[in-house]
This record gives sequence, C-alpha cells and structure tokens, in this order.
Amino acid sequence: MDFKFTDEQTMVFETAAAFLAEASDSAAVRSAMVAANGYQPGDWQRLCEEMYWQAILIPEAHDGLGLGFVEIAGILEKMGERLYCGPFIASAVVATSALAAAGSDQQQASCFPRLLAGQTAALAYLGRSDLWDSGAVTATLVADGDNWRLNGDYQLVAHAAGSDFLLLAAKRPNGELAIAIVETDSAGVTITGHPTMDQTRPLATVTAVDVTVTAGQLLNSGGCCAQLVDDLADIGAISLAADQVGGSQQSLTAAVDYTQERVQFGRTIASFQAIKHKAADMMLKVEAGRSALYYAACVAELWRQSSAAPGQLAEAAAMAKSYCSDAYYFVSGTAVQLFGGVGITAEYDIQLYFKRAKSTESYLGSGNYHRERLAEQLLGPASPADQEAL
Amino acid sequence: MDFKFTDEQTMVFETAAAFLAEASDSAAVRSAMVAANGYQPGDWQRLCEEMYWQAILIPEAHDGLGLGFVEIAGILEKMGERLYCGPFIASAVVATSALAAAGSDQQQASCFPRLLAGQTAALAYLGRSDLWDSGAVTATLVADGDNWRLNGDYQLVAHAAGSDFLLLAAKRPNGELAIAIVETDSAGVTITGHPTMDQTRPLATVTAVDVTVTAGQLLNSGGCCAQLVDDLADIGAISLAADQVGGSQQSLTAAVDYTQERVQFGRTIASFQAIKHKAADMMLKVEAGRSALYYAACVAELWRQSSAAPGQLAEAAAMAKSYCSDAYYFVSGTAVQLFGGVGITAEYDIQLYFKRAKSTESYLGSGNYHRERLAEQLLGPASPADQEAL
Amino acid sequence: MNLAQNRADELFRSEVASWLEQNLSGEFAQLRHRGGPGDEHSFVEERKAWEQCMAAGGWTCIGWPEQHGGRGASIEQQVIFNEEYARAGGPGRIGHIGETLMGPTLIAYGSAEQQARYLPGIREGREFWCQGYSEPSAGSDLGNVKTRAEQAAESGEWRINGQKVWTSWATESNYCFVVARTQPGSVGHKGLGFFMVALDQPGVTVKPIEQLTGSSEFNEVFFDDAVCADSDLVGGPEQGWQVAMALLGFERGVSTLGQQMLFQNELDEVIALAKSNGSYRDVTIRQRIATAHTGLRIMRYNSMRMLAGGEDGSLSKEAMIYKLYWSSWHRNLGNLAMDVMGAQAQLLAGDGYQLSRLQGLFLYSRADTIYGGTNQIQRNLIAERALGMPREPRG
Amino acid sequence: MNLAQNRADELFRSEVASWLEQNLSGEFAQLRHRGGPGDEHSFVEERKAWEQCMAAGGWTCIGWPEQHGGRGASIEQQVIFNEEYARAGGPGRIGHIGETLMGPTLIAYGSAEQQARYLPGIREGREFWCQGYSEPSAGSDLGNVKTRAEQAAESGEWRINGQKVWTSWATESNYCFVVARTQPGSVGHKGLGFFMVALDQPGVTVKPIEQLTGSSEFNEVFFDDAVCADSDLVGGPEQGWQVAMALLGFERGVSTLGQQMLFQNELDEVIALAKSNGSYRDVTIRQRIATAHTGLRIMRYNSMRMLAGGEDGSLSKEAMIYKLYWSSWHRNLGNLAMDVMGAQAQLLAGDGYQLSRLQGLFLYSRADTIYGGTNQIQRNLIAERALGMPREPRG
Repeated sequence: MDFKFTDEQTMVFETAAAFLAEASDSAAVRSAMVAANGYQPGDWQRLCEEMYWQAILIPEAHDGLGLGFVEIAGILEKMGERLYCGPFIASAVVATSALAAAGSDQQQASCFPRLLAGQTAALAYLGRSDLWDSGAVTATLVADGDNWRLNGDYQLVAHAAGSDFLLLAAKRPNGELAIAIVETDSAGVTITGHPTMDQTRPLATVTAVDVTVTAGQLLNSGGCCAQLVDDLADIGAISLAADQVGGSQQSLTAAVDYTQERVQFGRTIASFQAIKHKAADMMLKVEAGRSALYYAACVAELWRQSSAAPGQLAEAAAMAKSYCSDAYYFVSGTAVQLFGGVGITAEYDIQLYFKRAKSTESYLGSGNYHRERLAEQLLGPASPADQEAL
Repeated sequence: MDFKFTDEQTMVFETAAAFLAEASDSAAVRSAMVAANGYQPGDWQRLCEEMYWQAILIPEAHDGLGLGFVEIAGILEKMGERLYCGPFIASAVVATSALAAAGSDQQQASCFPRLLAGQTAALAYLGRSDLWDSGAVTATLVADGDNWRLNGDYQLVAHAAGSDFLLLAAKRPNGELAIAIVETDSAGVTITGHPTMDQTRPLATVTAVDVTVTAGQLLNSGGCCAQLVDDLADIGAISLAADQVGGSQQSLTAAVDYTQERVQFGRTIASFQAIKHKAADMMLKVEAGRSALYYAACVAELWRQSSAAPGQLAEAAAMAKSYCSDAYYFVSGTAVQLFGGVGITAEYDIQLYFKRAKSTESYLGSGNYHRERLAEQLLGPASPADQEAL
Repeated sequence: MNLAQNRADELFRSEVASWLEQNLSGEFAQLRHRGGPGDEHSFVEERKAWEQCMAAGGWTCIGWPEQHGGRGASIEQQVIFNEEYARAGGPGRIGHIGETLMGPTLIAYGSAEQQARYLPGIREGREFWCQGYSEPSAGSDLGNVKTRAEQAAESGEWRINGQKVWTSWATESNYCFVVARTQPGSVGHKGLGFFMVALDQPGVTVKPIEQLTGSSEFNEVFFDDAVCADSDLVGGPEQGWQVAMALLGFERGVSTLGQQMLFQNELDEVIALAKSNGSYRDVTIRQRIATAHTGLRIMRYNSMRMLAGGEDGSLSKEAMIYKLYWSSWHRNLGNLAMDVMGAQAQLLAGDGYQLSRLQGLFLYSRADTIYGGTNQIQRNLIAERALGMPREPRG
Repeated sequence: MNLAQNRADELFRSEVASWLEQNLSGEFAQLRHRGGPGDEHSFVEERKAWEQCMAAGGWTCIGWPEQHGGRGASIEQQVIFNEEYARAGGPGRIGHIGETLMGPTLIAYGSAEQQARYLPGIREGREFWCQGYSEPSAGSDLGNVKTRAEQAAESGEWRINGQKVWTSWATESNYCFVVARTQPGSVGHKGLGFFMVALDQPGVTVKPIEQLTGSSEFNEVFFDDAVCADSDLVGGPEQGWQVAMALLGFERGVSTLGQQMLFQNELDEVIALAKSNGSYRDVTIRQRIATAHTGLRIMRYNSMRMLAGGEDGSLSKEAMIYKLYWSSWHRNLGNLAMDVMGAQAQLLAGDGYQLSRLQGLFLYSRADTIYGGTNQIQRNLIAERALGMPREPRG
C-alpha cells in the first residue's frame, strides 16, 4: 500500500502539464468547441505523435507503452485542468481497455496499430439514459445465417462523431450481452453529432439498422459481456472523476488568483474573510476528491491486472464519481461567483469549467446515482420487493 | 388577504414576551427540566390565572376567549424564544382544538371548565413512530355490551404525564377511527414518563389495557375521526413550527449579542466577515420560517372556522414544519458554533435551544417527511405501484 | 392577519382575467409565456406593442396614484394582477423598470415638471428605461462610483463621462438613470447625483456583453461627454445617494411580485417535466421540488409581510434578505431543472447555441447571485444594517 | 502508487490480530468497543491496565524508533495496527496523547535527558499526558496565550500562572504540556515556552467542565504558582511556538488513523441500526449513509497521501484541511445517527441523563468543530497558509 507517485510518474505528469498548457490553451479549446466533431483532428494527431498517450494502455507486445491507470488518471487530471477536448477517454481509455480486456489476438493485432496511428474508437451501449450500466443496453443482435444482424439506437455517445470504429453493445435473444467491433462507415450505421451545452464534450446518437456482424467482430468470442460493460462504465466514471479533479483544481487556482488581483472597497477581495473561507471549502473538496480519485485509479489498475476483488471497482468508481462530480460543481460554481460579473461573460474561461462540471456530473451517473449504488452495497436494496427477490 | 397583525394582536404578543421573560427565564426552565413531569405545576397555574392563555381557543360561550390561531402562533413564538416547558401545545392547542371541533355540547360543558381551571389534557394516537397521521393509530376499540373496551400502546405522547385526562384514538373493527375522552386515573390506563435528550419537552408512553369507554366519552358521536386526527397532527405541526421560529429568533439574537462581546485576535468576533455572513444566513432562515409560519397560522384559523379548502391545512403545515424544522436546526447549531467553547457547556442556554431544535425537528415529522407529503400533492405518489392503485 | 379575499378583490380578479383573455390573443397570442428570464430579447417590438395595448386598457402602472395616471391599486390588487397576468402567460414586461422603479422614484422625489415630462411615456408604454448603477471597478458598490458629471456654468447642462455595466435593456431603452459623481474628489455616498439620461445621443455607446448563455442580457454603457439637462437631475446634485436608495427600496417592493409569477411558471415547467420524464419517481428530486415549491411560496409571504409594513419604498429591515433569498432560490431552481432533465440536459435543439428555456434558466440564473450586489455584499448588508454588526473596514 | 500489500505486511497483520485475540479477553473483554468519543471516561482504571498489558506485549508506540523503545513500524504497519485494533474492538486509548503527540515531539525536540526521563513512562503505559494550549480569552489562538512562566533567578525553576481550558484527560493524567509566555510583554508567537508540568502538585487545580452531554469531557486547568523545573522546558524559553507547531503537525499525522478506526465503528453502528429499524428504506438516509461511507474512506486516503509526504511531522499543505474535514464529517455523522433513530432518538435509557453511544455522538460531536481551532479558524489557516491569501488583520 503506497500513496506516493514514482519518479517516472511525476515526470510523465509534469510533461503532460507543460504540453497541455500550450496545446490546449484557451484559444485551442475555443477552436475545438466549434470544430466539426468537437475537436481539431490535427491537434489529436499531434498529441499521438508527440506524447504517444494513445499507447498507454496498449500492451508492449503490441508496441504500446504498457503503462497503467495511475498514469491515465494523472494525465486526465492535467487534461481536466486545461479543458482538453479530444477523444482521449472515449478512445484511448475506454475503447482501448475493452479491446485489451476482451479482444482476441487477431482483434488486438488489427485494432491496436490503428489506434497507435491516431485512429479513434468509441464504445456505445446506452439505449436509455437513466441507467449507466449494462442494464441500459437495448440494441439487439440476432443470428442471420453464419452472421448476425445488429439493430438499435445508442444515445449520448461521447466522441462517436469522427471516430473510425465503434464498439457496439447489443443483447442476444437469450439476454446475454455481446460487444461488436463495427466500422463507422459500415452499411446501416449512422452517427449524428449534437450541439451540447458544454461544448468541450461532444455527444452523438448512433443508430444501427440491420448492421451485419461476423463472428470475428465479436469481443470475448461473443461470450457474455455484461460484466465487461459494467466495468467499462466504471472505468469511464473514474476517468471523468480525474477530469473533474483537474477542472476543480484549476477553478480554484484561477479563482484565488483573480481574487488576489481584483480590488473592491479599496482591498483585494482575497482579503475578505468570506472569500477566503469559500476558497478554503473549495480546497477541501479538491483535495478530498483527489484522494478518492487516486484510490480509484489504483483499483482500476488492479482491475486491469485482473486482480481487483469482486465489487471493488464498482465501489471505488461510485465513491470517486459521486464525490468528484459534486465537488467540481461546487468548486467551479463558487469560482464563477468569486469572479463576479466577469465570471458569467463568454470572454472568461471560468464559465467553461462550470459547464464542464455540470456535463460530467450527469454523464455516467450523478452523485446521487452512485451513492445509491454504494447504499446497495452497504444496506441492500431499498424496496421490500427487491429485498424479497434476493 | 392581509399580512399585518391587528393592534390587539400586537399587544397580546408584547404582553406574552414580558410575562415569559420573567416566568420562563433560564432558572425557571432549568427547574422545569428536572421537575417530575417536565414542568412545575405552580408555574402552569400561574400562567392560567394571570394570562388566561388556556382559554384562547375555548369559545366565548364556554367562558373562553374565542380567539384564534394567529394569537396562538404569536404566543408560541414567544414561548419558543424562552424554551417554555409547560403543556401549552398539548393541552391548550391540540386537545382543546379536538374538543372544540368534535366535542358534543355535553363534553364541551364538562371539559372546558376543567381546562379553564388549569387542568390539562393530551391527545394520544401514535402506535408507531414512522408515520405521524391517522395511519399511525394501532389501538383498538371493540364493543362490549353497551360500552367499548379500548386496548393499545401509545408512544411519544408529549406532556401526557401529569395530565388530567386523555384523548385516546383507537380503531374500530371496521377500520374507522374514534377518539375517546379518558380520565388519566381510569382503570387500565398507565402513563410512563421517559427521560429525554431535550429535557424541555417531556414524552411519555401511554398504555391502555381493557379500558372501559362509554358512548358519552366518544368525540364526534363516535363517528369516524381519521380526518380529525390528521388535522390535529397538522395543527400540532404548525404549533411546533411556531415554537421553532421563536427558538430560531432567540438563537440568532443570543449569538449576535455574544459575538458583539467576545473578543478574539484583538477584535470582537462580530467584526469578522465569516461570522457576519453566518448571521446573515441565519436571519434569512428565521424570517423565511416566520413567513411560512404566519401563512400556516392563517390557514389553521380558516380550518378552525371550517372554511379551509381541502388539502390547504396539510400543505400549509407541511411547508411550515419542514422549513422551520430545518431552519431551527441550522440556526441553533450555527449559534452554538458562534458561541464557540462556551456554547457546548451545560452552563450556557444556547445548547438547550439546539437540543429543542433537534427534538422538535423529528417530532410530528421531519423536514423530509413533510416534503414527501408536498411532493405527493405536486407530483403524485413516487412508486409505480401506488400510482397504479390510484 | 388573514387570508380572506374580499368581494371587491374578487371582482377585480375577474376583470383582470377577462381583459387578458380577450386581449392576449390575435397578434399577441404568440407572446404567451415568452420573454421570461433568459428569454428577454424575444419579440421585443411585439412586446412593446403589447405594452401599449395594456396601457390603452389601463393595465400599466396600476399601483401608481390616480393623479399620475395609475389606478391607485392596493397591494392586494397588485398581487392579484400579477397572479392573473402569470396565469394567462403574459409575456415578460419590458416596461417594468420604468413602471416599478423609475416611476415610483419620480413620484416620490421628482419635480412636477419631471413628473409631467416622464410619467406619461412610462404609463403609455412609449418610453422605456434602464438602470445605470454598477461600474466595472466598483461592482455594485455605489459608494465607489467613478462616473463623473460636470455642469457647464452658463447653460447649466451636465456632461457625463464614465462607464456603467450590467445594464439590462440598454439596447431597447430610451433612457437610463445614472448615478454619477457631481463633486470632483468626493468619496463614498457624498457628492453623487441621480441623472435621467437620453440614450439616443452621440455621447452614449451601448455595447452588449456576450454571456455564458451565448446571448447578451447585459450591456456596458459608455458615456463620453453625454449631455443631460439640469432639469433631468432628480433631487439636488448631492442627493443622488438618497434617491438611489429609495429606488432600491422600490426594487424590493411590489416589483418583486411580478418576478415571482415568472418563477412560478418556471417551476411549473420543471414539475411538468418531472412528471413526464419519470424523474418524479426519484425521491431526491421529489424532495428538491418540494423544497422549491415551499421556497417560492415563502418568497411570496416574505414580500407580503414586507409590503404590509409600508407603501413608501421604505421597507422593514426584514426586506434586506430579499435579494439573497430570491437569487439563491432561482439559482437552485436552475440546477434542479438540469437534474430533472438528467444527462439529456446537455443536448441543444437546432444548430448553434440555442438553449431551451430551462437550459437558459440554469446558466442565466448564475448571474442572479452576482449582479445588483453579489450574495457576499447582500450578506454584509444584512449583517450590518439589519443585525447591527460592525461594518466591513475599507482598505 | 499502489494498493498492494507485501508479504511482510501480511505477516504483521496476523501477528497483531492474534495478539489482540489472545489478550483482549478475560478481565479486558469488557473493554471491547468502549471508551470511544463521548464514552472516554468509562473504565479508566481498567483501560490504564490494558495500556500496560499492551506495553508489555510491545504494542504501544510502535511507530517510535527502536532506540526509544518503539518498533520503528512503517506507516503501512501503523495503518494495519490501527485497523486490526479497531476490528478487535480495542478500547479508546488513554495513552494516545503521550504516544502520538508528546512522545514524537520529545523525540524531535527534547534533550537526551528529557527523552530518558519521559519516554519510558509513555511507552510503558505508566504515565499519561494532557494538552494545555487553549485559554479562555484566547480560544485556540496560541499567539494570544496569556499564561505566564517566570524563572527564579537562583534555582532556575519556573513558576506558572494562568488558566488553560478544553483540556481533555486532565483528571486522569500525570502531566500536562503547557504553552506559556516566558517574556513579559511579548506578543504573538514570540516569547513563548513549552513546559512539561506535573499535575499532581498544589499549584495545579483541575476543574471539569460540565457539557451539554451532561458529562465532562473537558476541563479547566488553573495554574497558581505551579512549579516546573528548567529541565522540563522543551527547547529554549522562546522556542515554544516552534515546538507547539511541530506537535500540531504530529496531531495531523499518524495519530489520525486510530481516530478514523473509532469513526468506522460508529458508522458501522449507524448502518446496523438503519438495517434493523427499517430506515434503510428511506432514500434520503441511504444517500447520507453512502456519503458518510465515502467521506470516511476519503479521510483515510487523505491521511495516507499526507503521510506519504514525510514522516517528520512536517506535513504537506494539503494536511491543513485535516481538522476541518474530520470535524465536519463527524458532526454530520452525529446528526445522521439521530435521523436514523428518528423521533425515538429523544428517549434516554435509565434514569438521569444517560446517553447511548449514538446519542452521545450527536451532542459530543458539536465540540469537534470548536475545540483545537474552530472551523472558522481552520478555514483562515487553509486560506492563508495553503492558498497564500492575505492574513486576517488583527484589531
């Protein structure tokens, strides 16, 4: 048990901070916000070439870096600090994790080089948006001779538009889940990007109509993937928590800096105790969120190494996502307040953090959603009917 | 529609404040806290003789004052300010309201003179403590020749110990509710007082074993009293809200006074902005609670005059009790914090307000309990099963 | 204290309702439920026409004394009017700053000449007003106003130089009331004047501020030798503070009732959405909706208690909580609306950055706790003026 | 950064568990789960005997260096020890102030003579310590300490006069460490000394403070010409501030882990009660229990992050949040416990004012946000020292 970064990790994070400060500065973010798919493809290529972060979770045997989730969490923190807009979580974390966990040798050999070269992928599974685990899958996969036909709608798929291939979850007639690797340009696949309130996180609807799927496209030899979808949702939630910690930290830093400059009533507003106490409350939440995140990152790494205890990933993800979601909303909202009038102008960036706080709060489950998951672990189900069904 | 007190009402409240400042000062409260039934009988007699407040809700035809709930609410506010310990709510508000609303001429002619003379009564109906309306009644009333036999346990009955007679709610075999006037010293009635965390509000268990009840003892000619019990619970809740507003006001006043005296770091702590802002938040809640209370008092008065709209009393009580409960807990807890070290000593009174805030919060339904009642009015029931049952 | 409504009030209610029923139709039907918070700039010309229609019916400025063209309506009647207006889906008022702030201030502090010049334009829905209090470096601290007004010795005319900010409606208004420093070198509350400045003149530039909503509810207003006749100074050249404070009193007065009706419409929309999208089953959402309902009702009773105190704009100290209370309530409602929508709340309809009413509410309401005195300033005021705690030292 | 536990740590864990299993039995069995917050004064003599039993087994002061009688246990091992101690229901430690505050401070700043004199008594569970920092008029502001220490010219002996307050354990302790002003007329952090004062002497009077719980967790300690040898001054007569700050650093260090285990026991009791009385069905209770669970786990990871930084008592600036964090968490747990009990929470068992553990928790935890620096003071410290915001001006 050790809560200290290695020297290598510290170096990775310092490099990340320096790179992103330049490559994801305010101008770059605002350019990505209005770009076709929510990011500038050239920026992504540059990140892939200069940083090679798309390779972190790809095994060394496949020319990846073979690093782990602690590195991922630290880099995501820095991305959160800079409102980074590219498809890193969708492709380099979630989709890559799916392929690493359940891809056949052949699938890995075909997909990993593409990802390493800068292509991107996205996992789609949400048929409904009030649940965030495998229970939300509504698409269907039915046999059609030697192949299958996949049909269904997927909502709120982050970074689907612009991706090169998709991982589509679907239900077999017996209720088991499968995940199919499907090219974006396959017949029957439609991706519709939507404008979003938080313009730094693009969302799309994916529709599959009679999409032909071969055996070779199914992950895990076509075996049941419900647990995998659940786990990937947790991996996604932990990734968002990392983004939230970074965004919270930057909101705090920016607000404290601003209050040290802004003069009202003849004093910097940082000298007012009410402002100082708000800042103290913000820092408490930032640091507590960071602790929850680092624990969750360690658990995610255990999961990657197939050595997490049952329920451990779910618990860690629920704690991190619930705490960090609420913390980011509080911290960025308070930061807007401390900025005062300019905080609500389009010109200042702090409002972008506030919007990202709200969009990452609800995505993959709000604080309340994840607390209820924890409550079920601690107390059992709430309703007597569910209780009896056990 | 008019939100101003009449001159008469203002005078009543000023008199009340002056009387209670002396008759319910800290020494009187602390003496009551350790008295046998939670109050000094002599103090109650004095209040009845000098103030005649037990007569407020008794009709003039029965030698009462024939005033209304606005007067009651204002006096209860003053009582809350002084942590008044006597059985005013139990006897002069709730039990008196029950008799006024549903007592026969004969019952009123026999009970009102006793109450005017200083005897006291209490309503008991709670067979369980997770519900606060007529659904909580578990005692039974079964026919026995010309009479009935009443059996059951009643929990958390405020000011039952020391009372002269009881109003006992019980279920008939057909599920209808009845309320019986029962002398405290009747055969089969046992009242057990309990020590309580908040020593200013005594609670007792009442047990009835084969208590004989005659037709003349049943309110409302023995007719169904479920609605009456529900209404009395709401009257009780509004009364507690009044106590809470008064207690909140006094907690705020005492805390502000203390911070103006206490010097730390070379300044009165009232000059620290963090303290000022806490006080501002406290005042906001006190005043908002007072507004909720005054509306509820007006609705209770409409109810007394049988002219409230259906659901109006329930809504007003739920709004007042939920807001004022949470406000009192917040305001008194913050006051303890502003008092600092001395706030948690037995010597200072502020902790007594904090305890009373907590005891009145849960009693007759917490904030959450009453908000769920409002939600049901606004949104319908939460569970699909209940929804279908409609 | 009682809730009964008398017969005259009931008649008044049906008169309002039937007038609105008949008139909010035809060309005006499209205005129903439009122009609320976050939607202020929809149908501006049509809504100005609607103001004139209301004026023709005698339904503007009903609380003003009859001698100034009002109906001398009682507080109760004004409450009723606002209730019925909201029930009918009456559009957000464009004339409200003139009707509820500038008009009552002129009635209390203006000269007969000023009243004769400006009240009819307000009452008839022809002339619209905006507010010039806040400044970039002063925030909402009037004592720190830097805008200067200098009087020409011969003409008596004032020349105004400086900048105001957070001025709603500046693009659609004819006049702005401006607090400016008439005594060079004066500090704090002394040496301020209260000027009625025409916006349609070369010395005034209005620059909309793009906000986080993508729209521009607020403006910067630049005064560069803007001209104001001496007859458009309200009170003396050193009475600006008193006049401005009286106006703020009106801001916390009857004008709040109309705002609350808009809030009620928003809350109703949130409740309807919760019922239709299934989130009504979520106990935490239920609790928050009940809290919002209770909070809005209390806001109303707060107002009525305060208004019961007096009708002269000098409210009781309890009125000091009003801004903190409503801005916090409204901000919470915005967040509740988003949570009722769930993750779907992120999706915008159409192209560009087009927010639905509830999405706009969420973002726009973040301004509420800032403009017109931040929540921090409000808490200072409550502590110092209502609770008598020590004043915050200046640096 | 990883969560793996190595083989040596696993062996250590079973060694602790089996020792506790064997020894927390017989006469000591009754001590299981006793002596936690709000229950400190139960079985004091028995728990002192238990401390000596632990000492005999080598289980006190395990984090101390071996040269001072400890085991030189790593942070991980200390975590493991505390976990197993809590799992076994080990009673609240009476020696914790000596073990986790005074001992480490003496090891860092004491002379060899002082170490030889006092460390064995602590390690062997023979001598117990309490803390003399706060004063009635100074609150927790050490810079405002008024207690005076004057040195006799010939003997070098110090005479101490003044009053301390909020001193836990003063009635059961042998020694108190006292911060007192050695330079008459000095102000702030200068001119303070750090003294180890024997309580069993005529110049010391201990007066328990009756609290809202009806019990007396805290005391006033009066020094009236109390005597302290010059050899019992830690550091020089003007180094009291530095020594006291280092001690506060230890307070935020490893000693927090034991406290967290007691918190876990309390939370477990709340969860068990919710399951048994049906309140687990209440969604709002479920949310709060999940919040409490998350909060306590985060408290642990907070500590481990801070401890990973250094083992010398000089913690990272993130450690400044510790007191505010735990006190707020604990206070919320107390309120949650009451709400899980519902209205029944009002009923006390037995006669007199006997609180159950959870009832006591509710009332007692209100002190947590006050003593040892109120939450307000903590926020000042965080803003000023961790975030670099301007210092609060003194009057």
